[in-house]
Amino acid sequence: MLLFRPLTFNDLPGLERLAVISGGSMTTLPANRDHLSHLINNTQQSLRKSVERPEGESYHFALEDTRTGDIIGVSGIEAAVGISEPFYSYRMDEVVHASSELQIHNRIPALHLCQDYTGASRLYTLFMDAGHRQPRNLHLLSRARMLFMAAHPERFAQRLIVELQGIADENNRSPFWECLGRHFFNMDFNKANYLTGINSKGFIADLMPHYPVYVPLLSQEAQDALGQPREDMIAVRELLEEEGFVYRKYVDIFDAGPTLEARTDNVRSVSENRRFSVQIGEAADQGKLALISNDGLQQYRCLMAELNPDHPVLSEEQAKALQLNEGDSMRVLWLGNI
Amino acid sequence: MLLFRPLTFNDLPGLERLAVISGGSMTTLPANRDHLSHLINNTQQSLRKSVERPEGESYHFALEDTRTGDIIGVSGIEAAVGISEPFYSYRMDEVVHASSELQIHNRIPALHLCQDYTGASRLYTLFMDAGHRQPRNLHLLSRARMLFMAAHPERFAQRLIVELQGIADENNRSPFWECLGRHFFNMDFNKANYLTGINSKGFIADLMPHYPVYVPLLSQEAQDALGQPREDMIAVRELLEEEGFVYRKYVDIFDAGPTLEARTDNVRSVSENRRFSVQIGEAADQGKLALISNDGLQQYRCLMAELNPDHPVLSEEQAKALQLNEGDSMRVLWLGNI
Amino acid sequence: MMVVRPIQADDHAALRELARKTGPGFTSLQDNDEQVAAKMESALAAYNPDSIPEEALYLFVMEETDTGEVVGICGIESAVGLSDPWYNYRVGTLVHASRELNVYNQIHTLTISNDHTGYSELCTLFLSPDARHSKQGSLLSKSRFMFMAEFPQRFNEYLIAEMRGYSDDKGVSPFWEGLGRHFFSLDFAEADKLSSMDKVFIAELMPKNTIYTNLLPQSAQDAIGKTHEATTPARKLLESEGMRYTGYIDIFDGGPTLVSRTNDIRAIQESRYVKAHVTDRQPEGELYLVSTTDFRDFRCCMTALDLVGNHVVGLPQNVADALKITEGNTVRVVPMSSGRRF
Amino acid sequence: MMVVRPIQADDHAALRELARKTGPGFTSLQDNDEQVAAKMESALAAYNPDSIPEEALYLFVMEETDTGEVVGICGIESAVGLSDPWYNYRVGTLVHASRELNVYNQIHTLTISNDHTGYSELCTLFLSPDARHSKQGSLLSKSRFMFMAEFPQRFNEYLIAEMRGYSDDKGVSPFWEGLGRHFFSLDFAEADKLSSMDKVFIAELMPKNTIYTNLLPQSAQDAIGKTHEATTPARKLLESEGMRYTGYIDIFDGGPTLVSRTNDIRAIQESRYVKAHVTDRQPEGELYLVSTTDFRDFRCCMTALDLVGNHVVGLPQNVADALKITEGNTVRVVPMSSGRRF
Repeated sequence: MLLFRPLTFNDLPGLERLAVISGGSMTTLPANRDHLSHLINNTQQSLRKSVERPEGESYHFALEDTRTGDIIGVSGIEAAVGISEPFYSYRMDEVVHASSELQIHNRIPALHLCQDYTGASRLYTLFMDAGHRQPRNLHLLSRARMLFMAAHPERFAQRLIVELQGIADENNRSPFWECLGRHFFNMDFNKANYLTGINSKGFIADLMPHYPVYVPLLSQEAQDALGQPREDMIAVRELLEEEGFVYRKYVDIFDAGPTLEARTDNVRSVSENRRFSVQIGEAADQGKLALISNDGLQQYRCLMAELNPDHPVLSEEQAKALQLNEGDSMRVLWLGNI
Repeated sequence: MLLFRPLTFNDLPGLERLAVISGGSMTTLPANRDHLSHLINNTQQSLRKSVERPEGESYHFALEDTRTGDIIGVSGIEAAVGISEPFYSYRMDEVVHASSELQIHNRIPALHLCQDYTGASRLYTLFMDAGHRQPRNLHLLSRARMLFMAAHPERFAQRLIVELQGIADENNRSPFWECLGRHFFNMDFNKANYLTGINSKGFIADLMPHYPVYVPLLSQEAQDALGQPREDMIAVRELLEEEGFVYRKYVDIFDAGPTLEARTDNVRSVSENRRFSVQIGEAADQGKLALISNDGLQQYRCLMAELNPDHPVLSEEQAKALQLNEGDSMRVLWLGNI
Repeated sequence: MMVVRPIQADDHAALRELARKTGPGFTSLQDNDEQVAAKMESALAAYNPDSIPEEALYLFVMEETDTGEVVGICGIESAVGLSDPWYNYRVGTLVHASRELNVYNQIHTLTISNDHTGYSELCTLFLSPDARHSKQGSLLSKSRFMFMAEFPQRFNEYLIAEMRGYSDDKGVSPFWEGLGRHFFSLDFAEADKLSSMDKVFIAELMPKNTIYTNLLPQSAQDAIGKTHEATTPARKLLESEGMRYTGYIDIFDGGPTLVSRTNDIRAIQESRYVKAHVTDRQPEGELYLVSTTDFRDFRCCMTALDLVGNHVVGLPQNVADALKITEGNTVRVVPMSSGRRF
Repeated sequence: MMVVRPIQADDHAALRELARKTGPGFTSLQDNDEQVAAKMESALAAYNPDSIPEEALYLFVMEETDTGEVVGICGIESAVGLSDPWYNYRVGTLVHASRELNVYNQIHTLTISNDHTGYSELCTLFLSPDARHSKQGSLLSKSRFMFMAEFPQRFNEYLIAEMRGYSDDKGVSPFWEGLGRHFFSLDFAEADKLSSMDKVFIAELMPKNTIYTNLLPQSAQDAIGKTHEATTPARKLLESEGMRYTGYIDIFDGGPTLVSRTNDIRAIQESRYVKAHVTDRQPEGELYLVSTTDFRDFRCCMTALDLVGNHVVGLPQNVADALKITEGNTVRVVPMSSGRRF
């Protein structure tokens, strides 16, 4: 069984393995033991903290194969970006250049370094071992977070964002970075990404272009990458679009990957899940696929199973994994065909 | 009876009278005969034009007292702003200035000249003779436009905005203008407003500050005016907020009055009106207040009356005013207590 | 004897003839009746002794006094940018550095500026090809400094001169190709033609936000502040008088603008009044500029001198004749070129 | 005899004593053991004849050779802004004009710039109050130009000097009050103290976007480029050598930065080599700067000279002694002040 639960310090070796195989493709998952242990520590402290409104908390979860004890995936939520350190995006605006005399009216897109998403919650650090990358596992790893948010709305902001990794070639070379960021950082993309992960982000303001960058001055390759997710992110993007996320022309400052946003309350998994009283017994023969979770914090657990939509019944094993007893309340999100 | 209908050339004298008593407070209603006649002409041409998606059309309507034939109010809709000439706003963004060494993290608001609303539809030119300024008349004059939009969705954009006039003293002196615009225009507010009404707006880009303006450098009076509507606009603002309009920190470049925006489909009057088959007969004794309109273009008519919510019946006079016959379709928007 | 003097109404035919020789690159004096007539008219208006126009074009011609032939022209705009804005890009430096990451990056930027608004401008210098010898080009160009020294109230505290920017063998400007082209719906030839008449529209369409030059193609970066080959001698001449490239370039072709405080121009600073002593002797040695103190009848020649003490110079008769002066008249003199003081 | 020479390790006590006299306004040499020691150390490192450090602080002292007393100090930074960015506001002009409305508006702007990155800087000039006579301040300041003329490869093509900005009787800077204060959570006194140690944090907090000066209070606008009263003589001295305010000001107090191409500095441009002829005569007349060609033993004095032809000057024995030269040695000379060439 695959079980979704908060990271604990026991997960450090497993997490490090994932960080290494992710190959530095994710800013928030650098292969740096100090940083990873910090990430676990933040999760545990955030779960223990009593929160009235989101501030500096962050939550990271493991997807554990309960048969082997292996961690096969990780995903996280940041309660509010831009609070302890600035959170930058490029906003793509159009600038109009017009000459009435010449009857010319040009609309020139330009990238503006901004902090418009300051205060929003963020889904991040989604990574799964290649051997387990099946749609169902992806849904579990990504959407179990949304059930956690539904259970603890006071811990998250009204605006929710996700940054999708941008286009890069097989060597993790981003055409957008090569054209723009490299000029300002004097280093390659992987190094910049790694440093961003382990350092405070103050230096971004020191290094990145502060004036708007005119899109037509970028290479064609870089222009083509604007707002485009990396090929292996397309499934994630579709999942998020189904959830109600939209792209509003904000892109990542390093690789120009799109930032998707949604109103937290309107995210499908947040608004459409229902609560049931737990019944333990014979599992359904022909059930409907669902995510099931408890409403815990450190004890938060979520798994995917088929349930009878009319009378959802958990098996003993499922109930135990979810740490639920007969009569407790459980949260169920019915899924379509995956 | 007060009847809402498109302007025709016969309305020119009446319109001129309104423009004069508005005293130049409205950019789009200058006391300039050529301009007003142009405004009527645009309305008539727009109504005659077959439209697939909004472009340069604009629609202006009169509120006529059918007993006297007087025009007591005017209001309009622009199909899409920023198409034939640029449409400017100030967007209020925050800029973060931080020094990690000093542990200082300042968020400085700044005004950015932008054209972010380009392509949106706009409600504008709302003006009513002071003697008739009662809440019911205001609702009719303002919301009859939204029924028109509901009847002709292909003529309007998905985004709808309204600019509310900003704070000004009894001499129409805007503290925001005195602090900012005056330095760049070298003229007083009324003159600038008048010129903006009758000229193409290309000159705004030539004259207005192009770099962001830091709010703390403005006078306290000007800062206080940011996003605040003029006192007599508060009723209008409440009406619009009930309709679902929100303020997203865009303000007018001259007087810093707030721009409100909504998704056109979500505007209450657009989404909640219903269609009925016309029945003519005895009017309701104890009806419910409603706006009633036909779905015409040049023949568009709208009025306010009490109708029986279960079996809405029009009087002969009402049906005639609306140019509706028994069995035609009419559009009804039920109103609350006004 | 070559003499430089203000243009007059009866120079019209000569100016028209000169304009025929300039060729397409010389936008300020084209083979075009209308332009010549307009130049003539505004120049004649400038020479009004009773008032000081805010914007005046002072035009001078170089005349061979023996034949009366006009062989060159030069001009000074008293103030630019007072009707239509005067645009430049200013080349700036930004340092992006992070101690934390041990990164240090110098980045050059281009920013639209009207910083030279109101400055005086050297303009419209053209010398007939057959007269380009014996330092006559220097006389023509530097005579303007003598006029400015004489009538400082007619000019701004600062003086500029625009140098034509680099373009390749095919006449294409890499600066334009790398930057301006992206913001226009016009090709270079068309834009070039339009820009010769009116540069305001270029500024309307050019990007108003600061540009990072490192995002431009290398060829465009290399053209920033680079002078067209044909203009290099003119640049050297002005630099020898103290004008300097201070980071302002043409928004169209990236050519440099040279700037100086007017009073810091060597010829203006060093020139002084002396009494003319007309002699039969033909002096030898260092060449000097000698000019009269008249306004409408301003005249400037180039000659060797006899320095007689601090306040008198000996001039040969032919020079005195060309300047229309007589024994004892006051003239302004300065050495043609800079040199050691001690 | 007053001589200016490089600082040496055994000047430490003298420097410490000098620092005691500077007072609180003089941020680059405070009455502070640590700062003095740090200055001393970096200055001694600079005088390395075998290598040219990218960033070096050349410090000089003025010594009364009769008594051995050190009465003044001056310095040159070989290059600023290579470790921490060097910030200025640049004053620019924008014209906002509309023909349609017949409006024409010149607006001044302030833009953050690092344009002087890498430039050499004149710094740390202090003369003991009792030595402020007989043009000894000029000797101290201008001796640096002789050193720069002698070792041009150690300095940048451009040279700057920052002038203290205007502040009122109470020591409050109206420029700061009108602009900077809005962006800080600190009061002026605290910010002033911090800024004397490190200006980087000011730049971090100051607005990065261009500022329209017409939105600032009039008192702040008036302070742009205005020199503190106490600094006005220093500004005049540098201007007489060709340094100019070109629109760069301090981001903190609005004081002007003077700039010049290093080679355009009068004393650098006009100075030249001559052979020294040591005589018993005490020459009279115009004062000259005379310096040796040594690096570590560089010495510079001020004296009248006998010009013997173009290549020899007569020097009195006491000057030769102060410079530690003998008959026939090569020295660099230049008149103390600019003057007429002809």
